[in-house]
Amino acid sequence: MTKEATLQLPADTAYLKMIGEFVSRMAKISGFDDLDCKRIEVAVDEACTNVIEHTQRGASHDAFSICCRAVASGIEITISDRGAPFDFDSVAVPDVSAGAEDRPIGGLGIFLMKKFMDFVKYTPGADGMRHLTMSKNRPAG
Amino acid sequence: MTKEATLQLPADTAYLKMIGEFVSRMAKISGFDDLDCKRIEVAVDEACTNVIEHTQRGASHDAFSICCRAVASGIEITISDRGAPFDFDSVAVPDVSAGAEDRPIGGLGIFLMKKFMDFVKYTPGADGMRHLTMSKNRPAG
Amino acid sequence: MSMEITNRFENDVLVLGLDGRFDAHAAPQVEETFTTLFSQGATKVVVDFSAVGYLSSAGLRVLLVMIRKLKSAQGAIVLAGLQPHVKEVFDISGFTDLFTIEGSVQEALAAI
Amino acid sequence: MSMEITNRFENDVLVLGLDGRFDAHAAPQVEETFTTLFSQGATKVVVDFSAVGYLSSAGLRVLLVMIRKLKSAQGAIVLAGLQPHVKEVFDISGFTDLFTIEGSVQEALAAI
Ligand SMILES: Nc1ncnc2c1ncn2[C@@H]1O[C@H](COP(=O)(O)OP(=O)(O)O)[C@@H](O)[C@H]1O
Ligand SMILES: Nc1ncnc2c1ncn2[C@@H]1O[C@H](COP(=O)(O)OP(=O)(O)O)[C@@H](O)[C@H]1O
Repeated sequence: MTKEATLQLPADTAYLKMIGEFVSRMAKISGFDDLDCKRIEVAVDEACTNVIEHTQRGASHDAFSICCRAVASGIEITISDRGAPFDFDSVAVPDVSAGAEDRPIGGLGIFLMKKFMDFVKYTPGADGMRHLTMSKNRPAG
Repeated sequence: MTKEATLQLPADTAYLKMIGEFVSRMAKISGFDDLDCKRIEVAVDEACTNVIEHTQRGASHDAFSICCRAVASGIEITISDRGAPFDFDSVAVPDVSAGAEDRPIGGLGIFLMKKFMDFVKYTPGADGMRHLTMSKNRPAG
Repeated sequence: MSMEITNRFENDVLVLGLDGRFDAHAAPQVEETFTTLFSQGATKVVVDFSAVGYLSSAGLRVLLVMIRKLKSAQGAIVLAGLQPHVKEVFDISGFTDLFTIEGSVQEALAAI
Repeated sequence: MSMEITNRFENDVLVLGLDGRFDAHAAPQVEETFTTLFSQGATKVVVDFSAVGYLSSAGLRVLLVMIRKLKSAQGAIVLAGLQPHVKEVFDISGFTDLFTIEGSVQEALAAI
């Protein structure tokens, strides 16, 4: 049996807690410990918050989906929505040593995703969907 | 915006806790208090347990889905799977006054669903899917 | 696992402690634990429900199996610490009349 | 709501108590509560994180807004009781260097 579950829900921050419960449960089923479950929860939360907040206003309450697969190596997650394509790879890496006055407000979401997951990739689909794919391996041993 | 969320997942009791978290969160978003959230959680849990346990063995690990809609009156829930049609309406009502020796083991799931929800209906779809629809109204006031 | 199960003996009484959701995922675990201890001679059982926050009919099913086996062995079962939601499921299903139910394990041990 | 926010004053120090998930749903609530109290003159703030079990970058964003406003008003902010997961998010984002962080509200009140 494939251990795959998908949650489809409105693009609204009121559902972030539900997303967190869903993702951390799937991370647990995939064999991660509690701290790693929180890390995976943050990575997905950041991606979903971006879908909710950076989608054009008109379409912003469209449903989007989160698919989690427990695989032999750990977990694979795909977040899919109908927002306009954007240039994921050219988003600037934040300077985390900057002082409080010199930092932009925000700009830490994608950075945290990449820190907490082993792999993060953005692919605008031919189907008019954007897909953000991320995965994390279970620690060896 | 429609407050509708769908969870699609494997037919395996390991996911019942995730289902419970999902459903009780949607019940909360629909405006129910904690005790009603538990009642709704039990009704859906019973329906999902039936999907998991009474589906023919071969197909039993197929994915199935739970769709929850927060509506003006309360909550509407549809559980859909690919199991063989069965005669939902002729399932016998259990005798809850019977003694421990005289009761069958089991047979309380559909009874609890109907007690905890205001409306429960089974419809085998033309699409080869079975749908169990249930709803509950928020208490007035 | 969705439930933690502990067991200890107070003299000849088996105290089964359940912690978590008593659903169709936990039910086989609880039944197995009970069956093993029953086959080793435990016929008086107190079940501590105080940490059970959730009960579905799969849990009721196991409790019915337990009370039947214990009665047929001239044993006894007493339940302790049912939370309001759990108590409601018992009431609706008519299980409140089948079992002796006490507030605490201490009271259950005195009653058995 | 995903977070409960309480506030009280210890002499001239505002103690903001957060309880729950500090995510993009809670962030506007926290920012609003702070902004209101700041506009009423609160310039020394202790934030009690002991009941915050979850933090995302939306929470960091609000904290950055707060420290900037407080510094520009010659005020101060001290954080207390960060759980390990929250501390890790701070460390990775370089926020540990931006804030004074104490173990308890008591220590934070002494440090401010
Ligand atoms: N899903 C998205 N759609 C459109 N733009 C996005 C999306 N995700 C991120 N971005 C862009 O990338 C920037 C950096 O994102 P992020 O690192 O998550 O920080 P933040 O969202 O706090 O600004 C955003 O400010 C936005 O311009
Ligand atoms: N999804 C289903 N598919 C097939 N048969 C079902 C399904 N749900 C219920 N049934 C039948 O109805 C009976 C009563 O179901 P229920 O009241 O939930 O109690 P239980 O499942 O504990 O027997 C079951 O024993 C089964 O024969």
